[in-house]
Amino acid sequence: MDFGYTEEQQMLLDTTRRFVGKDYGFEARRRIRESAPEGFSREAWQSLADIGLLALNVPEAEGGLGGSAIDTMLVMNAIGEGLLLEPYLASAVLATRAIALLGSGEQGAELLPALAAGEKIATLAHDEPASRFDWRSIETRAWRVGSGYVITGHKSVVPHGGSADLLLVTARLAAVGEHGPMAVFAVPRELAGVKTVPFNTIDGTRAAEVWLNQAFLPESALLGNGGHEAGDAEGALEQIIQAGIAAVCAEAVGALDKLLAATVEYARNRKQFGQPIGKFQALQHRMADMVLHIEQARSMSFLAAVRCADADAAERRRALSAAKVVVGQACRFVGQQAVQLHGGMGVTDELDVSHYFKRLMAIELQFGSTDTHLEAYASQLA
Amino acid sequence: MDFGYTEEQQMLLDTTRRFVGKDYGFEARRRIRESAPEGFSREAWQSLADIGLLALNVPEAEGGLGGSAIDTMLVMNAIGEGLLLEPYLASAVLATRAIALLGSGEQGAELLPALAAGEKIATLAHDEPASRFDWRSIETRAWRVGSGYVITGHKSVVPHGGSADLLLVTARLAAVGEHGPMAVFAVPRELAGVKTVPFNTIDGTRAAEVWLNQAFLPESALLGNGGHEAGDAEGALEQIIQAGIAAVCAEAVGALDKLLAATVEYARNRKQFGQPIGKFQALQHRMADMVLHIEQARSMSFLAAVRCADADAAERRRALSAAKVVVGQACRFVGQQAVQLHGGMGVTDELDVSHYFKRLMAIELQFGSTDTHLEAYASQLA
Amino acid sequence: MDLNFTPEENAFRQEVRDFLAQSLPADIRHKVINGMILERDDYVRWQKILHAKGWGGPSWKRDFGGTGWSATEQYIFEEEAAAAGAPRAIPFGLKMVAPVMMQYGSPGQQQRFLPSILSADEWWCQGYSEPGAGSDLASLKTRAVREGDHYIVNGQKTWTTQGQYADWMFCLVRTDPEAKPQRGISFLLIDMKTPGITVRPIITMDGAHEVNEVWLEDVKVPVENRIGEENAGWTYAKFLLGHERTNIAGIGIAKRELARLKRIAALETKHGRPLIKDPLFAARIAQIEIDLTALEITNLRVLSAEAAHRAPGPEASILKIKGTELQQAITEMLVQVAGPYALQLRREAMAAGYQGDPVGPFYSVPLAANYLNMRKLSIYGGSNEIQKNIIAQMILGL
Amino acid sequence: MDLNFTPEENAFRQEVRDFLAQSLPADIRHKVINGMILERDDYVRWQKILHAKGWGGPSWKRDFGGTGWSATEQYIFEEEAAAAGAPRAIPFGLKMVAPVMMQYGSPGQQQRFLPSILSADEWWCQGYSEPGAGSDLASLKTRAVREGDHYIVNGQKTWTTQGQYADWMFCLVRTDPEAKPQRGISFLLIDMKTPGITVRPIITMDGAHEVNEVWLEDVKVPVENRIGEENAGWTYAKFLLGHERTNIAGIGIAKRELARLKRIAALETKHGRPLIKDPLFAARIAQIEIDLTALEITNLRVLSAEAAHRAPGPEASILKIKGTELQQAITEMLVQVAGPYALQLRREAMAAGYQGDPVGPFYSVPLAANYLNMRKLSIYGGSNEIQKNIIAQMILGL
Repeated sequence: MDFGYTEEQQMLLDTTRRFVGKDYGFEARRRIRESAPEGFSREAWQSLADIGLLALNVPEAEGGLGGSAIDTMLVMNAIGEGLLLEPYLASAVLATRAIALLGSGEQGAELLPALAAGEKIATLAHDEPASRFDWRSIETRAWRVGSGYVITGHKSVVPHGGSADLLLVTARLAAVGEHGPMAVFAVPRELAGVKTVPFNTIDGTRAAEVWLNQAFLPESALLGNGGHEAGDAEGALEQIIQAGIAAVCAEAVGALDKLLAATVEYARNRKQFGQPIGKFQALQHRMADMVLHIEQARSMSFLAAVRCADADAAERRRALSAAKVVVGQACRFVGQQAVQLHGGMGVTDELDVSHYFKRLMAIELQFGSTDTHLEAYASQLA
Repeated sequence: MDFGYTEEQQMLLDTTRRFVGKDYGFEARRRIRESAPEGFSREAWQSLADIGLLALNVPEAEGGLGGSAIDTMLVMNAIGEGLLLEPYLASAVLATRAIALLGSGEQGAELLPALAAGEKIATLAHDEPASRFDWRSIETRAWRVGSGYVITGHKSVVPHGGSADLLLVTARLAAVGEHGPMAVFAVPRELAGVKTVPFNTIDGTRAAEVWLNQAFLPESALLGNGGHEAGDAEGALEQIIQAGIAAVCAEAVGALDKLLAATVEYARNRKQFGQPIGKFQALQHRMADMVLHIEQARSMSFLAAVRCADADAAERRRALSAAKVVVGQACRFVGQQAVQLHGGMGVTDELDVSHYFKRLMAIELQFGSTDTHLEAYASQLA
Repeated sequence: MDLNFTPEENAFRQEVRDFLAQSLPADIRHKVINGMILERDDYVRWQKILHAKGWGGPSWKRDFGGTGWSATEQYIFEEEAAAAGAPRAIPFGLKMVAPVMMQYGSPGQQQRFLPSILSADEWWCQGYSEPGAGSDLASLKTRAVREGDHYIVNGQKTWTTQGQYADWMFCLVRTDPEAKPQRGISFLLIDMKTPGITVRPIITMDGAHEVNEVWLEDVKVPVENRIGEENAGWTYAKFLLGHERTNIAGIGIAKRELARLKRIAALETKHGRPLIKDPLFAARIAQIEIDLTALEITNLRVLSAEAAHRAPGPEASILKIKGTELQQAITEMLVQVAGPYALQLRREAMAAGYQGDPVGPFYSVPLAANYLNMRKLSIYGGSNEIQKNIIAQMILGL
Repeated sequence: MDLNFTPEENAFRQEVRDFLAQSLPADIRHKVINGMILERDDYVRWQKILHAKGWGGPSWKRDFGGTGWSATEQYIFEEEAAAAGAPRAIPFGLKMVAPVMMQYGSPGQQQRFLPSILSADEWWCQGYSEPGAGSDLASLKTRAVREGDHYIVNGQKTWTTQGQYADWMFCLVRTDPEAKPQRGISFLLIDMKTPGITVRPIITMDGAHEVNEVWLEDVKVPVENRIGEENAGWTYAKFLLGHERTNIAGIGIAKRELARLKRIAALETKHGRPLIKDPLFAARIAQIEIDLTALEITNLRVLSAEAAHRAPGPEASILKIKGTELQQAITEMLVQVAGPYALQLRREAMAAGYQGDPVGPFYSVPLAANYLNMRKLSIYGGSNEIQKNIIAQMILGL
């Protein structure tokens, strides 16, 4: 039992926090959000590469840091504190892990160094209009044609899908309507037959709808080069999504901490009826409730990071769903109360409060809503 | 749209309140609860008969008052205020309505005047161990033998089952395991083959387990004398249970009002940290929340009383389930907070607070729990 | 006790419904029903249609050109209008300053201002809140100094909803800085074209420009544009706030939005089954619908008491709290119902006539923005915390 | 970061588990697991068994006859003991007054009192609360006046849990009525057999006699039975309260009770299906189990910080609030799970050896009583409202 970090981990956290503190203040973020055409800063992205953070999830064999889920947790904590707009989760966590986990040695060697260096951005294109919060339910289909595959489908709300050089598209290897094994293809965004429609999301970033219309892919685009058994990619994909859950839980904790701090600070300074509103007991208790939610969320973020590498799939599912529920409920409660306690100021674009609120709202919906995970957990009760 | 009462209704409410105020103070109630062998006062029961309240649900044709559900609501309001222990709901509402609705003219003429006069007490023996909160699911069976019926089954938690002269036992007219039409029999408690085991319930009253072991009943024991079509009694029974829901909703409102008043009074007088605890804003807001719950419950008690006579069965079900949900949630919240705000005193037997709390808890469970009705309502969403 | 409307009231409801079916422009209805952006012109156009019908002032007495409707008739009208997809009446003129003018204004003020409120020829905004005076309104600092037959007003107002459209502002100003906070306040009517007024947008988190800051720098206001007595403005201000809270339960709107939620929940599927048939989701919707049923009756009880000539009392606080909680709960569920598409925030696609590429089903477009926008409900019009103070103090006497 | 226990800790857990399996009397276990009534003798018997094993003082240092266990080992022990159905240690001697004696008591006091606490030969009760001093403990009024080598104590204490069994009471008294409330308090050890002490039962709403009033009338207490300095009692009192709150999360007990809930939910059926498979009911249980998982980790985090030699801080308030909320939530669900049979309140059937007619399944008998009894959790040990004050002030600095 040990809740401490290693010296290297503490350094990782400090490094990330330093970057956020120095280069990513709220005004810098606003400039990026309002002026960068992609909704994030390529310069900041390069800085993240330069300080090594994009290599965190790249295996050591590929020249990366081979970091653990705890390491990712720490970086995501700091990213949550700074509300980074860059595709760290999409590219440096999800896509990087997907390639590392599923890709062949050649694919890894080709793709991972470029991701680690910030030269390329990748994103997982997985959700679909009909899948709702059920990640297993996808209708995109790929089938063999000659020396490659033809792929057709519609991927929805793909994070940074308009900026990514590489879309990791999930599909079932079967005719439409049939239930084949799940596979992941590395699809260049510029490929013929691929159409992306980028749009703004609530958290200030951009996502895209992606249509694949009989796009042709060479054999080498299939991660693992077809070496996987049927259904193999499904298990790996579940683990990648679970790593994503652990990452957003950690990001949420960073944002929650900042949001509480901002609220307490505001309550200390804002005076009404002749005293700081932080002296009103009803508001004090509300903030105490925020503390309760956040500490429970922090605990579950730890559990998520530790368990997302667990070999026992059932235990992993339980832990990650439980974490998503507790963190999701904290996002809702703390977010809403922070806005409420800020009064009118809380709903403005001007203060950081609403931006934390919106990122927390997005996290609630990512990788399955709170109720989705509550039900998943409930169905496994014994 | 009119939320007022007629002059007669106001008199009915005043009369009942006067009785409660004069003869049923908290100390008088304690004496009854602790010393009366049946858990209620026969003397008080006779008083209720004398002031005409037991005749309220008896049709005018049988010499009764032929009161409406609104009239019953007002009486139950006052009964809730005074936490009456007597079997008013069991005998004067449920059993009386059952006989009036289902019984033949002869049965009505024989039984109702005795109930109205307080000479006999009756109770509905319906729930069973396996039925849980599903009132349609009963396993008691009756079948014809010669000039009468043999009945076998186990009725659970029958209110005042140990005191009632007459048990109105529901059964299916079919062999065990088969699903026959539902029927109601008037069964004398002292009949051979009937065993009752009385016990205390949380609200200070007594209920009983009732076992019927091949008890023989004459034909005249079947309410309606067999004149009903198959399934007839089921529809009537639903209406009787719905009248019961409306009645306990009204009783709850009476108890809730008193509980809030007691809490506010306590908060005004109890001093801690140099001031009345009612000056602490967190507690003020808690009491404001109690007000919100109670006013919503009052509204739904009105709706329940008005709709429980509605001809449209679907509308009736929706309204009564909705009422039970809102009232049940008020019972839980207001009850728990009243105890909490009273601190240690709230959990003692000495104050009336805990007795209101326990009656409200019982109401939550009567005629189906809050979740049962929430689900019933949800399944009819359209 | 009778929870049914009278035959006369039902006939009135039918008349309202028929009128709405005939007269509410389809494009406006479309925007309202689907949570899209309404423009200034939408509000004005609809008010003019109502005015032409003689229904411009549903809560006004006939003497002033109103309908003279009873509280119940007003309720029926609001419910039907909401259900049909009519825009909510912009309250600042019709429901806020007008009652104050009718009660406390001079005949000259009434003749000058009331007709153009009814006809929507002049748009009003509020000048109550200040950066330092939110819940604690009486601490306002905007100063008005009398100079001859004018006041010179200096200060800053905020949260001025749709102030960018306004022709006039009713404004609380401090005319006696020495008096106790509630004493030295006056109630002025200010022409927004007066030199020295600057309106600056406040962008809210849904990206909307709905509220504004209003800066007043040496703004000259004729003394004749003061309501009632100098330094007696707090009385008028409180009267206004009391009226503002009627109909704040928003039952009609909540019902319309709940219908939207159920409509979408019947279209979305989960494991091949309509979401509305999912036990947990259905239970959550049921809880909202049940609470709304209760609130509707509570609202009618308050109306009924008002009809018995009692002024709106602290019961209005109950309606405010529960009404806003329910409207917020519905927008929360609306976000849940659409799955990942609820993540989009595309104001351009919320405007009428958007022709761009679709992102998700049409109904998913405004859900997040609606949710974000509705966070204000529990803050404005007296925050829900203030309402609980009122209940504790005025109803419970604590 | 490592959420797993070390191999040594796992071996320790196994040792505890084996010992419990061998040594916990079946009759006691039966009562605990099923929520039945425990008698004084049950607690004493179990403490004597633990004492014989050398485990009488899990939180005590070896110097005083304790186990010298680390905070984690204590946690493991408590969790296993709860899971096995061991009675909760009666805290008044072991966990409350003993730490005070160890820290502030004289060697003579330590030698006189500590051994008989370990061996359960003397039973302690608390003399903190008074009718007028609940949350506001420092307003206590019980007076102690020095007369030679004695104090003469007059006053009234209340909420004295199991005071009817007690041989000794630790008692806060006012020795200087002139001083500020927190200054003039002393901490006395009082022999319950001293003339002038009357113990009167308080019956709680579940029908139990668990708490008492204690009346003190000219009770002579030797000065040597004062802990530490005169008028410095508030320091010792606060030290005691700080220790009282460790392990208050009650994770082990909550896990055991949750297991009971799930056991019953698997036996009860609804529409022919085990209740635990019902979507809405399962979601409600899942929410509790998930919150409990989170609290367990939060608890371990606090333990871990304590192991790093930090005293229990305001984090204990988090554990108190969430722990009691969860235990209460479980008893609420236990009432829901058994259907109408949860209405029974039959204390006679909750005692071991009850032979009367059955009313419902055996497990349904104590459910309501357990729920009623657990209402105290959010009130005692510093009400949850007080804990929130502490969080606001000590953690957030408000």
